[in-house]
Formats: sequence, C-alpha cells, structure tokens
Amino acid sequence: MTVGLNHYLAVSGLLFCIGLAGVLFRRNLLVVYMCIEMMLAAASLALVAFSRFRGDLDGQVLALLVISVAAAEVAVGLALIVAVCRRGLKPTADELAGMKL
Amino acid sequence: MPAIEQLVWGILLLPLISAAGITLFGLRRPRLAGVLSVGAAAGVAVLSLLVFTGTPFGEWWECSAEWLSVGELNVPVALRFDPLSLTMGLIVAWVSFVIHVYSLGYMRGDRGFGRYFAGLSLFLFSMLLIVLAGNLLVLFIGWELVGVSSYLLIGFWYQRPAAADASKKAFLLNRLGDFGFLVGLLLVWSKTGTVDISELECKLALDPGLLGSLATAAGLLIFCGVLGKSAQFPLHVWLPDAMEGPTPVSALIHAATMVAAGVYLLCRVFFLLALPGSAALELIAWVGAFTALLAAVIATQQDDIKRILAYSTLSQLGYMVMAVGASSVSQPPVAAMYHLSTHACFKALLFLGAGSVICAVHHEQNIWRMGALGKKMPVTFVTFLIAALALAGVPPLSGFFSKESILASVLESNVAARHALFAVAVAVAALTGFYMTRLVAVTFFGPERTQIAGQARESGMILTIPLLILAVPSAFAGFWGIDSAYASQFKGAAVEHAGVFGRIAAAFTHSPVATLWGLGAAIVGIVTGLAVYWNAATDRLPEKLGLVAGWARNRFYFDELYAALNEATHEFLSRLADGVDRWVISGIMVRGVHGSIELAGRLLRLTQTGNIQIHAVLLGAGIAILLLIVLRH
Amino acid sequence: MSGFSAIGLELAVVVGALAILMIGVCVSSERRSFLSYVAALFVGLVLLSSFLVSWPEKQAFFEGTYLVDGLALFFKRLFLVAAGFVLVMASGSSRETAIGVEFPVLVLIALAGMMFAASAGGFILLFVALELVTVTFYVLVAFARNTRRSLEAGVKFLIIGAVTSAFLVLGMAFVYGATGTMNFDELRVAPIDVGNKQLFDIGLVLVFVGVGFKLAAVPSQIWAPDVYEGAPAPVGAFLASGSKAVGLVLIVRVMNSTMLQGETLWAVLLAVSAVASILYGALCAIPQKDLKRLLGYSSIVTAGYLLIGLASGSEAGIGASLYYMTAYTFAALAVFTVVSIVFGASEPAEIVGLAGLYKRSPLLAVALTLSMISLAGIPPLAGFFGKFLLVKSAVGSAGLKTGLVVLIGVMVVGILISIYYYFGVIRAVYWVAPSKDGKSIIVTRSERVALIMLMVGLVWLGLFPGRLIRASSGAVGSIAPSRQAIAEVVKHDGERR
Amino acid sequence: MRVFVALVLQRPVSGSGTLKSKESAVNIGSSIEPVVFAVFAVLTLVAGFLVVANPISRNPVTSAMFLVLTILSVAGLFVLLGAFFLAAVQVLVYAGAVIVLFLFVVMVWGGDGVERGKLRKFAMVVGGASLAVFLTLLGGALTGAGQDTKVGLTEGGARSLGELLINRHLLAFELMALMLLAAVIGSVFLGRKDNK
Amino acid sequence: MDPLTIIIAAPLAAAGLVAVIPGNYRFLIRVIALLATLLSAAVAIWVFAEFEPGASGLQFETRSVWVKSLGIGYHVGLDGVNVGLVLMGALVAFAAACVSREIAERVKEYYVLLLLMAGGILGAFLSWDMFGFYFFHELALVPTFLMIGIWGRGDDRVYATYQITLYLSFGALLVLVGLIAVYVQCGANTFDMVELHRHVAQTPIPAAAQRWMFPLLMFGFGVLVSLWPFHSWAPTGYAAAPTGVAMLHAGVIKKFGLLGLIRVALPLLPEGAREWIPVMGVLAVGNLLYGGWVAMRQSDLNRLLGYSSVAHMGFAFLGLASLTVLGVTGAVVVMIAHGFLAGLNFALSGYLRRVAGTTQMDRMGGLLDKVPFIGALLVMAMLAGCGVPGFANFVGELLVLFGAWEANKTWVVVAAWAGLVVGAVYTLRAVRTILHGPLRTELATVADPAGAWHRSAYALLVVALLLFGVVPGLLIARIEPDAKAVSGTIATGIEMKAAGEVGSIVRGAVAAAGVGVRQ
Repeated sequence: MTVGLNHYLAVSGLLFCIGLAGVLFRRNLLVVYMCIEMMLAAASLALVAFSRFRGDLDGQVLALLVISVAAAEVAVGLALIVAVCRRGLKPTADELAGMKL
Repeated sequence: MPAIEQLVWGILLLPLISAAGITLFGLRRPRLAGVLSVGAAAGVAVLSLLVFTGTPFGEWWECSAEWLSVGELNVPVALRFDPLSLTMGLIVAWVSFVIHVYSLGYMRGDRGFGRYFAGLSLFLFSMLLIVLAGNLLVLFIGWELVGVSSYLLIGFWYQRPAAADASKKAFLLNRLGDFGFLVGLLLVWSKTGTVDISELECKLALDPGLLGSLATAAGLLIFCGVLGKSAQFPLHVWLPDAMEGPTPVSALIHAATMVAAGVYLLCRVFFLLALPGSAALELIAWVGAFTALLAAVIATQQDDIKRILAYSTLSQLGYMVMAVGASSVSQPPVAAMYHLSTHACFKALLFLGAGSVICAVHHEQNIWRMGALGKKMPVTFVTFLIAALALAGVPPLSGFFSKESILASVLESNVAARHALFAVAVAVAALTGFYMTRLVAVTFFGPERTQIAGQARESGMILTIPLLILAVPSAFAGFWGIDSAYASQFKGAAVEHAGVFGRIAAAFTHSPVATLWGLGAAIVGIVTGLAVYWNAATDRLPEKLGLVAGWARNRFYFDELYAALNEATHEFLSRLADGVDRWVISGIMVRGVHGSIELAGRLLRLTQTGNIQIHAVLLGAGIAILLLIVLRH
Repeated sequence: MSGFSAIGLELAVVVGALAILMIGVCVSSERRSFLSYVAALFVGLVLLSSFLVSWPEKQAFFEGTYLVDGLALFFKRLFLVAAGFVLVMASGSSRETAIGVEFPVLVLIALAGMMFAASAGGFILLFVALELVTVTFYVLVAFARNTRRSLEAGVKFLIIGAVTSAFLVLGMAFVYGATGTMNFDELRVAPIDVGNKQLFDIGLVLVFVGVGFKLAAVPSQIWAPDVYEGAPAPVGAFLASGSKAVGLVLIVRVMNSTMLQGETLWAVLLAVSAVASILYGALCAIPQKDLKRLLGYSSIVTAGYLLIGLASGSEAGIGASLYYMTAYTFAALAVFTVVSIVFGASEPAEIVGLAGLYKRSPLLAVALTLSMISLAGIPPLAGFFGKFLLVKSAVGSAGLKTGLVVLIGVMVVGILISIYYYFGVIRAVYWVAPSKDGKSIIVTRSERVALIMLMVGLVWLGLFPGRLIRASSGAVGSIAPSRQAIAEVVKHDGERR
Repeated sequence: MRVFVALVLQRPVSGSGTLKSKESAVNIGSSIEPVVFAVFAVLTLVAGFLVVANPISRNPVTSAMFLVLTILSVAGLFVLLGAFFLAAVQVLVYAGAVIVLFLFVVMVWGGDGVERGKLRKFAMVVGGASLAVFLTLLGGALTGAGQDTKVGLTEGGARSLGELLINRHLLAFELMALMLLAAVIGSVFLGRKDNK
Repeated sequence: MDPLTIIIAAPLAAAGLVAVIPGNYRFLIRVIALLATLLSAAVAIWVFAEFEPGASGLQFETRSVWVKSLGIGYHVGLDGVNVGLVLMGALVAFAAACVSREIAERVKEYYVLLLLMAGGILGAFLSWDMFGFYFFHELALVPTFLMIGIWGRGDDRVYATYQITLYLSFGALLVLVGLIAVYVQCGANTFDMVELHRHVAQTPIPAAAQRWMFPLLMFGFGVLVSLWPFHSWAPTGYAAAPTGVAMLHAGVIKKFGLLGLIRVALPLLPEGAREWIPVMGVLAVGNLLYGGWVAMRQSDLNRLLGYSSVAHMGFAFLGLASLTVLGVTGAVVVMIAHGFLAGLNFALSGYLRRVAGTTQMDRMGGLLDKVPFIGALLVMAMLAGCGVPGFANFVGELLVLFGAWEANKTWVVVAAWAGLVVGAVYTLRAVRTILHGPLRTELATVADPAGAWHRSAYALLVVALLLFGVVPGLLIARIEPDAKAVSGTIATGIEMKAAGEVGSIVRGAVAAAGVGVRQ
C-alpha cells in the first residue's frame, strides 16, 4: 500500500473537523483558540500535501506564512484575553455576552 | 334672423351673469342682488317673448357655439328653437319673472337675500338651458345644474335640520335619476354616434331600427332622469320634503318649472320613445298613472298647506307623464304639454297664494290652524280659488281644457289597457277635486281655529300683484291656442280650432265621453269635499276611512321603506367596504405585512445572542448550508 | 515602472506609519493627539500623489504576485480617503483614540495592508495582506480597552475572525489542490479535472467565507452587530469603509480569476449570500435602538447589495458595486463622525439620544440626515445612484439569468425595510424635541471640515455621478480584457481537443 | 530529527532535500512509510480529539499539552511530505513559542479549569449537524481529489523555500514583518496595565 | 434661462436660499417662498398661454447631457399632456405656500421642505428623461416624511408617516425597476423618452418582456396613485399631513404615476398594455366604487377627502384603461381637475380645522354661518367633487365615461354609479354635517380668521376649476393630439374583458413568471 494524497487529506479534513468541533462545543475561549490553531494546522497540512503532490512549492510558502500569521494572531489574541481578564472577566463564551440582539 | 340669434344668447347669459354678479358682489348687498336678479328675469322674459314672436309659427331653427369636441364626441352648446322649446321657454321665463318679483317681497329682510337671488338666477339659467338645449348632453348639463340650484334653494334655510336634510334628499334622488339618464345617453351615443337632438331625430327617422333591441332600454333609461326630476314613483319622495324651501322656490321650481322638465324631456325625445318596437311608453304611462293616484290619495290626508300642494303637484305630474305614455306617433303628447303649461300657471299661483297665506299667519303651515281667511285676504282668496278650481278641472278655467285633453288622449290611446288607465285618470280627477275643496274649505272658510288666523291680514302689493298676474293665464289659458303651438311641433297632429268659443266647444266635441267623465269626476270630488269639510273643525275623514287614511297620512311609509332599503343595500355595502378597508386592507394587508416583517426581525435577531459560541455555531451552520446549496447546483 | 515604484503608495504609508511611531515615542502623551492630524494630512498627501503618478493600465510585478491596475488603484484611493477621515475622527481631543500613538500607527498599518490586498496577484499576498488588516483590527476594535464593550467586541472579532481565516486557508488549499496554482493569472486558465471539481467548488466557497468576513456577508456576518456596537466609532467607520472594501476587492479578484471554471458556482454563491445578507441585516435592523449596532446590521445589508452587483456578473454590475461601495463609504464615514462627536467614541449610541439634534447642532443633524437618506438610497444623494446602478445591472442581466429576478425582488424589499429604520434615525433627529439637558454640541474645526467634505461628496456623487462611474467602470475594465483573453484561450483549448 | 527522517525515508542524512528529485519519488514507496504515516495520523487525530474532548480532564492545561502533541504529529506528517523546513518551523514556532504563550496565559488567568456555563442544546444540535455536513462534504471532495492525481513530488527545504520567499513572495514576506510589528504594538498596547 | 428651467429652479433655488437664512426672519422666509412659487406659477401660466396646441414635437424644449455613459440627460419640454399638469402643479404649489401661513413653528425648515417638494414635482412633470422623471419625483419623499412627522397631526401620525413613506417607496422602487427594465430592454442606451418612443416605433420591445414589465410599471405607478387595493396610505397620510403637504401631495404629486403610465407604460409597452389593461380597468372600478363606499362611512373630513381622491383616481385609471382618445383625454382632464380640487379640498379642510379645532365632522356643524366664504367654497368643492357641470371635473369624468363605454359597458355603468350617486352621497353628507344644521354651541365663539390675502389662494383654485369647467377647450385642444398619439400607439380593438377573464390573465402571467424564474 502506498500513502497517497487522499490519506493526508483525510487526516487534514478530520483534524479540521475536530478543531471545528472544539470551536463549536468548548466554552473556554482559550481552548477555543487552541482549537482554531488546530484548524489552521489542519489547513496547513492540506496545503503541504497538495504542494507535495502537485509539485509546487507555493503551497509550502503559504503554509509557512500561515504558521507565522497564526503566531502573530495568537500574540494579539492572548494579549486581548489578558486585557479581558484584567477587567475581572473570565474568558468564556457566556461571560462575554454583554452585547446582544 | 341674425338679430334674434344675438338675442338668444342673452336669454342664457343674463341669468348667468346675474348669478355670478350676485355671488361676487351682491351677497351682502340685498338691493343690488334684487335688481340684478329681477332685471335678468325681466330681460329673459322680454327676450323670450321677442324670440317667440320673431320665430314664424311652426318653424324651428338652431344656433350653436363650440364647447367640447374630442374625437367622436362633439358637444357644441346648441340651442334649438322650435314650437316646443319656444312655448316652454316663454312659460318658464314669465312664470319665473313673476315669481322673482314676488320673491322680492317674500324674502325681504332675510339674511340670505343675496344668496337666494343668486340661486334663483342660477336656476333660471339652468332651466332655460334644459328648455333650449339642442343637444342631449347640454340638456343633461342643464338637468344637473337645475338639481344643484334646487339643492341650494331647498337648503336655503340650512340652519333648519329639516331643510338641510330635504335638500340632500332631493339632490340624491335626482342624482339617482340622472344616473339612468346618463347611461341612457351613453347607450344612445354609442348606437347612433350622436347626442344632437336634430341629428338623432334624423338618423332615427331614416333608420328606426338603429337602436335595435336597445330601444326600450334607452327610452327607459332616459325616463329614469324624468323619474328623478319630475318626482315620479318610485323617486317621488323628495318633492314633498322639498317644501322646506322658501315658498316662492316651491312655486317656481317644485311646481311650475323644474319638475315639469321631466315631462318636457319626454316630449323632447318623444321620437325616441315612440320608436317601433319600443315598449317604453306603456310603462311610462303606468308609472305616471300610479304616481298620480298615489299622490292624490296621500294629498287628501295632508295637513300642511304646502305639502298638499306638493302632492297635488306630484299627482298632476303623474297625469302628464301618463299622458305622454299614452301617446303615440299618430297621437303625439300634445295634451301633456298643454297640461304642463296650464299647470305651471295655476300651480305657481296656488303656491304663491299659499305663501301669501303663510306670511299672513306668521309662518304657520297647518291648515287646521287657519280658517276663515277668505274674508280677511280677499285677493289671495280669489286668486287661490281660481287656481284651485282650475286644478280641479272646472270649466272654463284653463285646467279644465288641459285635463280634458289628457283624458281624451288616454281614452283614445293605443295602449292595451287604456280603459284601466282612463279609470285611474278619472279617479285622480275626482280626488283632485276632493282635496282641493278640502284645502280651500278649511283654509278660507269655516271658523277661525286659532288666534293667529284671526289676526291675519292681506299681504302687501308686491305679493298680491304677482298673484293677480298669474291668475289671468290660470283662468284663461285654455282660450289661447297653446296646444296648437305644441301641436305644430309634432307635425300632422295640429288641430285648428277657430276662435275662443270654438275652443271651448272643442273640449266637448272632440271627445265628449272623456270630457263628461272628467267633469263628472270633478263635481263628485268637489261635492264630497264640501260635504265633509264645510265648516269642519277637525278632519273627520280618518275615522271613517281608518287604515287607508293612516297610510295616506304617513305617505304609505315610502320614506321608511326607502330608508330600510337603503340601509340594507347601499349603506350595507358601504359598511362592508369600510370593514374590508379597516380590517382586511389596512389591517391584515398593511398592518399585517408590517407586523409580520417586524416580527420576523425580532425573531431573527434572537440569533444574535451575543454568545461567541452561538456565533461560531451559526457561522458553522451558515457555511454548511451555503455549501449544501451551492454544491447542489 | 519598477517593482518598487509600483508599491510606492504602500511604501509611503508604511514609512509614514514608522515615522509616526518614532515621533510618537518622543512626544509626551498630552500632545499626541496632533499625531492623528499629521497622519491624516500625510494620508491626504499620499492620496494626492496617487493622482500625480501615471499608472500603467495593467501590469504585474514581483513575478505576478503584485498587480497594478485600475481596480487596485481605485480601491487604494478609496482606502486612503477612508483612512484620512477616520484619522480626523479619531483626533477629537476627548477621545480614547486620540491619546496613544498606537491608533494612528495601527490605522496606517491596516491601511497599508488594505492597499497591498487590493493589489494582490495571488492567494499568498491576499492571505498575508488580509491577515495584516485583520490582526490590526483585533487591536483597533478593542482599542477602548477600558470599556468592557470594546473588549468584548475585540474578543468576538478575534474568534470569528480566526475561525474564518482557518476556513480561508483550507479553501485556498483546496483551490490550490484542484488547480495547482495560487496565482490569479494562472488560476484563470488552469484546467480542472472532473474529480477535482468538487474540491475546487468547496474551496471557492470557503475562500468566499473567509473573504466575506471582511465584507460582513452571510454566513460570516455574525460578528458585525456586536463589533460595530462595541468598537470605538472611528474604528467602526474604518470597518464599514476600508475593511469592507477590502472584502469587496478581494472577492472581485478571486471571482474574476475563477469565473471560467466556476461561473454557475459564483452565480449561486453570490445570489444566496446576497439574499441572505439583505434579508438578515434588514430584518434584524428593524428593532435596533443603538445607532452603531444599527449600522452593523445595515453593513450586512450593504454587503448584500454589493454582492448583487457582482452576482449580475457583468462589468456594469461590478462597476455598480464599486460605485455603491464608494457611496456607502462616504455615508458611513459621515454617520460615524456624527456618532463620535455626539456620543463620544466608545459610548453607546442610543438613537433616543439623538432627540433634538437639529437644535443642538444643525450641522450634525443635516450631516446625519443626508447620510441616512443616502444610505436609504433616495435622490439626490450618492446612495441613490449606487442603488440605481445596482438595479440597472441586475435588471440588465436578468434577461440572461432569471434567478436575478429574485435578487431584484429581495433588493426592493431590503431597500424598503432599510428606509424604515434609517428614517427612524431621521425621525429621532427632527421629530422629537430635545431633552432638557440637551446642550449644543461643540464641533471642532477639523471635524466640521471633514463633515462638510463628506456631505459635499454625498451630494456631488448623487448629482454628478459621471466621473465616478467612469472611474469605476475603468477600474473594472482594467481587469476585463484579461477575461476576454481567457475566453479566447479556452476556445483555442477546445479547438485543440 | 534529521536522523529520524532519514531512517524513515531511507535517505542519506546529508542531503539538503531541496530539490524536486526523481529519486525521492522512487524512494518514497518504501514499505515503512505507511506505518509511520499511520502512527502520525492516528497520533494527530487522537491528540486532537483529546484537546477538544478529554474524558478525564477539562483543564485548559491538559488541552494545551495535547495540542503540543497534535502539532508535533502534524510536523511529523510534514516531514513525510518532504516539508522539512516547515516541520521545523512548526515545531519551533508552535511547540516552542505559541504553546508556551498559551500555557502562560492559562496559568495566570484562565487556569481554574472549569468550563463555565452550560452547553446549549441548540448549539449541540446545530453544531453537530453542521459538523456532519462538513465531514461528508470534505470526505467526498477529498477522496475525489486524490484519485486521478499524478504524483509529482516536491520537497521543501530551507533553501528552496527561502529562495521563493525573497524572490517571488518577497512582498508577502515583508508584510509578515509588518504584521509582526503590528502584533507587537498591539500586544503591548492591550497587555500593558492601564496608564491612568 | 429657458422658461421651463425657471419653473423648476425657482422653488429649488428658493429652498437653498431659505436654508441659509436664519430661522427667525420668518417674514422674509415667507415672502421668498411666496415669490418663488408665484414666479413658477406665472411662468407656467405664460407657457400654457403660449403653448401651441397640436404642434408637432415638444415645445419650450431644453436638453443637456447629465450622465453621458448611461444616456441620462436633463431634458424638459412641454406637450399637451404635461402643459396643463405643470400649470396645475405650479398654481397648487403657490396656493400651498399661501395657506402655509398657519405654520407657526420651525418655519424655516417647513418652507425649505415645501419648496423642495414643489420644485421636485414640477421637475418630474416637465422631465422627458426617465431618469430625471423619477429623480425629481423622489425629491419629495423625504420632505413628505419630515413634514408629516414634524408638523402633522393626529394620534396616528407616526404610523401614517411611515405608511405613506414606505408605500410610496415601494411604488417608486417598482417603478424604478420597471423604468430600468424599459431602458435595458429597449437597448437604445438612453433614458430619453422621446428617443425611446422613436426607437420603440422601429424596433418594439419583445412581447414576452413587455408582458412582465407592464405590470411592474402599472402597479408601481399605481401604488403612487393609490390604485385599489394599494390605496390605504392615501387617507391615512392625508389625514395626518399638514395642509400644505396634503394639498401638494394629493393634488400634484399623486399625478406623477398617471403621467408615468401615459408617458412610459402605455406607449412603450403596447403589447403588455394589451394584456394587462383589463386588470387595470377592474382595479379602476375598484377605486371608484370601493373608494366611494368607504368614503361614505368616514367621520373625519380629511379621511373622507382622502378616500374621495382615491375614488377620483379611478376615473383617471378607467380613462387610461379605455385607451381611446376620449378616455385618455378625459383622464388627463381628470388629473388636472382633481389636482385643483384636491388642493382646494385640503386647503379648506385645513382652514376648517383651524376654525373648529378638529377635522371630525360630527364635532362641527352649522359652520356655514361662521365661515360663509370658506363654507361656500367648500360647497362648491364638494359639488365639483361629485361631478357637477361647470367644474372641470365634470368634463373629465364625462369624457372618461364616454371614452370607456365601448371598452366595457358594465364598468362604465358602475363608474357612473360611483361618480354620480355614491360621490354625491358622501360629499353631501359632509356638507350636511359640517356646514348645515344649527351651529354647535361650542363653536359659537370661534372667529373667522380669513383675510383677503388668505382668501386669494382658495379663490384661485376655484377659479381654475370653474375656468376649465366652463371652457374645457382650453385644456382639450392641447391634450387631444397627444392623447391621440398615446391611444394610437396601441392598436385599436382592445376589449376590456370580464372579471373572470381577468383572473385568467393574472394566472397566466404568474405562471409565465414562474416558468421564467425556473429557467
């Protein structure tokens, strides 16, 4: 048996869905954020897999940039969550529901 | 005849100018208003005489001015001068003039003096428009305007609820008739392509089948207009109420001229009614007969002097309409016009006399509160008596001749049930004699029933002179050949009678059976009246007649019936439409759409819970749905 | 033109940002508010200079990753205009946004990101530029970090933004996988095998979702109301103008480069999203009481209108969207300026609080009214012409695609509902008498000038739209010839087969 | 790491691995690859699952630790795909920096370990349904994608990627820098204490 | 400057001028407003007099490019149809400015908006460019909203304002879509109506397209004219509107939709018209009879007038639906006459409201004693409203009835019933309750505030009504050639069908639309 594109993509897809499930079902925003990172990783995996099997390095470049962007996002995002916590709020979905309807 | 052509426009314009002038400048200046209006009426009277005499006997001519012309519809203001319109115009002009003068006295000091004369002038204009119109649409305009001026004058004392209501009622019932008239016009126009009377006559003469199967319908629709204006059954109920207007108005409009316009119209379009294959005339005859009988019965049990006269008018109009209906091409409706003319004089006289009486007894109108006025008001009494006798058909007064000719024409008509019609006509003649006797006996003879009656005095010159003027034609019109003037209108029907005596004798020689019956009926009526009401203190008849009298007294409950009918149909539909508008259109449709959109908004925004997780879920669901939709295509 | 002169405008903005950062560090915090003015002036200069340079009709740089064409230029100017007004708005002395040096710097960085995005020639630059804007906006939305609302808005923006960028990456990966390229020009002509078709389709949808986040189009519209409500007014203005326009230009670019393979897909996708956006935004906006939140919903509706222009698929349609975007930018900037003056940058903007504005400050009242009328699409203001062009393009294409009939119907409904709630604002301004404590409002000179410029813009665009129509159709035209070229390529392709 | 990779791919350690080489296309067919793939794949998915739904602990710290594992396994898959540089970056940036950051924040601010609030039924149902849709659609699309794809192999080493980055994707690369600057400014601004 | 541009620009420029005058110079503001509308009216009278009936082409024509790429231009000109409308519009606008003296607060804003409205609608009447036509009309929307909202009256004010605004916007949007469809389908790349007419004469719009475009325009314009059953904004809105707005709106602005039907829908889409005319006829009869019946039950004078204006519009629709020279001419006459009449009616009702403090009819009574002049005018207005000869309305209604007779006899009979009988019932009821009867005690002390200047506005409108009623040739000579052109574009021989067939037409169209959408 050879490991083909399908297999990588399957992993990527499943991981993406797992991450999405986390986003949908976890209330702690930190965990949610982690799950988003997982989704990004899954997407990167798909990119790399395509890059490999299509014979083009652009995919990997994008994956690289995705990782960096994710890092920058995490920095800002966590700073934001810190700022939230500073105000005595818990970083959970239910706590941050002041504006609605 | 160029000179006359210039003059005829004056006939129309003088009252119009007067009406406009009074409206603009004369509402607060009674003298100006009076001068203008009476001046105009006098001018019209003179002009109409000039035109009458200026037109050779039995000939006709037209003049017209551009007014409205679009596509196939061409409506000039066409004036037609033929024996019918000339004679009718003459009567209208002169009776009007007399009543104008009378009004000067009757209305003196009223706050609305100017307004009154403006209305009167407007009426004169519109009436003349009807009479002279050579075009059915122009006639219709006059027809409508007559209704308007009648509305304005009946409601002259608008502060009185009764007057205000009466004016409304009169206008609406007239409108009902006009509706039919207009539809009739549309029908005629669409079939023949013209509304010009001469043209129409020519076309129908060339091709009598032009209207086809619609001939009866067209005739009856036009007759609808007559029903309204001449207050024929079933639209008769407005006329008695119209007596809420000032008495001269009742005399002029609701006795002499406007209500007669219906009969005039019937004669005007007689060629159309008498088309072969049209059954219109027979129905018209019966409507007239029924109205005549009904009104006469009601008149016997009314106590208001003006209302008695009003019902009497109704009855006489029914008589005329019946006469038209009983006519045919071979026997044209000369009798109807003849009676119309004489009736205009003596009925106007009766009303003016009644006005004089009412003035004398301080606006008391119930005859049972009068009595013994004959001695105190000799002029009024004598003239009134002449008119009453004329109405009752006592020879040799004018009413005798005209009524005789109606009876004769009914008896000799082609209508299938002419004997029944004749019987009705005779009965009405008897009833006429009866209620007129009742009126005269109770008002002018007998005891002074109230103090006011005792203090009554003869009215002033300005009121009595018109009475005297009108008394002349009332008494002697039968000797002049008015009927021959009309007869010349309908060619081939002219019967020439030589001299005054020939004319008197003609009534007997022409159709002795009818004359004798009529005369007998009148005598029976008068004698019975005298027997019952001579020196009577109260009305003894109701006890004897019981239910019939009660019905008659209550006008056979037509008003109540109509009110209920209106409530059940038109008002009901209106209420229904209003309900639909309020609940269905404004409610369900407009507010419903508005409300459901607002509700949708309020529901939809519940998705915005503010909870990030729900947001994420909705985002995920949104993407999923989008994917599903897009990929399915 | 060399690559570096091609990115001259962006470079200038970045340099400006760095310079202001440097100056800001050296200046005491009390005197920093002038930095925004400086930044605004600088942006204005860049805008002016963009008119002085003669740009090539269409040219690609950096191996095709960076495009200079009319479309890019059109949007860059729009971004510059928006940023300029936002900076003026932020400079009011009493506002949080005026205190730190960070605000102007971040706005300029975001601006640079937007400008790069407008020129993106492939997915890679698109992604990075887009994320640059997004990350900057995370900070900007939460800029009033002392208020809970602003922070909450920031977190919401962050989470939803991050999730949609994950979708975006996945989508790009799929498109890449299906075609083997990330460059727009190559994408255009890339053949797709049958087996990859679904991959490609899903990829496009996910890319649309990711880019649609900026546009606030369904399904990634969910953040808009909360974020508009919580973000400081100048940030809201920038979201409604610059950020939204980025979404528009990127969708246009992606759509333009994949039209050949995915014509029906785009038609359905855009139509569905447009209909849903319009109905959702319009319906939810009806009961709103907060003006900023109302604008959040109305921004969703606007996204729907913009998508209708794209959905009609014609050049005229895209041009109409550009026109409408411009009109919307002016109106939104004016509204947010008024909001920030009347309510302060990060306070709630209760519509009730506008009562008697006509008396407290006629200028603000007129400005607000004009922008509301423009948003509602009523002559003689810019918004009317925008909607007119949109309807025209949709009706024009309706003969081809009957599904557009539904779009037109929905648009009519949307406009009607929006008239209802926009007029509610006008009602608050004029009908209701001021409350007792309604003092007159002080408007600084720069704000006055900005408002007057915006109003003149609104009226001018409504009365004399010819210039902007030419500009927008020129912008669209600059990407159109390539579409024709593709068609020819495809034809050749077909002949060969 | 390098050794491990070489072991798996049966390739000389010294190779820079930046070229699209035909040999590697031949080499990859070795029998050990499926096993390694299976290990990493299962590890990725299981660890990923445990991040989301750990039956034992709901503590964010645990989630973070499993996230590290997931990231590492993905890096392993990267290696299998020949993206060596990327794998390294993934390990360094994620496992080295991001997770530390997470842990730091979790420890200081969010570490009480309790999931606050309750999961709504609505979210469960709708979220579950959408997940199911995604799974089906992605499954369909992805399995379709691989079947008639001709395998042209590419390896991504530091040099080849670096060359691409400073040539073709220079702008993106520079923008990254700008983004990091913005992120720094932003984080500092948001994270610092109120300067009242 | 050409005269037509002066007619449009005078109010608009005055609006701009008033906007910059400080609000406390009330007298100056009023004078400017009056002078501007007077100037418009004077020029309108002049061009009406100078207009050469039956001459081919437009007169006093001016055109210039507006947006070249879209084929939009500023194109104003007079033909027989709009020359009368402009005269009417300018006179009513002047009268509205005159009676607006009753406004006491926020005078400046009021006049700015009023002038904007007047200029807008005059511009719409004069425009021969579809875009300008629509554009100018829409200028009135915001002023309507603000004026009813700020200076309106009644508890229902807010609801009424929103209803009228949204309803009119709805109609306007349908119209917009329809107009654009015309533009697109013609393919002439111009909004200029003259050129479109020319273009369509050679290459007609495909019949299939006409079939769905016509109802769009018909209902769009119909909503703007309160076509049944889309009428409910009219009574509610007019009941709440301040006098000037009600006059302008009911009298003038409402005629826009009818003009649109005459200018765009009928001549450009003859096939569609052929298909849909019967529906319009049915709805017109709905307007007449239903509007009249509902009017019978109103207790508020303004609502009564509102419903009566709904009913009157039925005549105009019926005339247009007949597609005969007579009918179309009659419809235009009805438009003009009703403009004067509605202006007069609402002016009078505003006056009575000031006197009696209410528009509830049963709370008035016997007022003729107190306000003889206004009362007399009201009687005249009411009589004109129920189609009494002498007033212009009679001529119009007569022509419509004669024109429509061949097309469908039943409807004409119903229309005549509605006009002659139902109309008389509610107008006379109004006169009876308001003016006649004994004076109500609580009104015994009210004063008649009319001054000579104030009266002139009312008199002006009555004089116009009477003038065109007595000398209808003034209008008809101008209208007829163009009416002939309109009815001539659609080949003769159309018969309005019975209600059952109308249902089948609608069903067919819906089915066709459904098929189209599915494709």
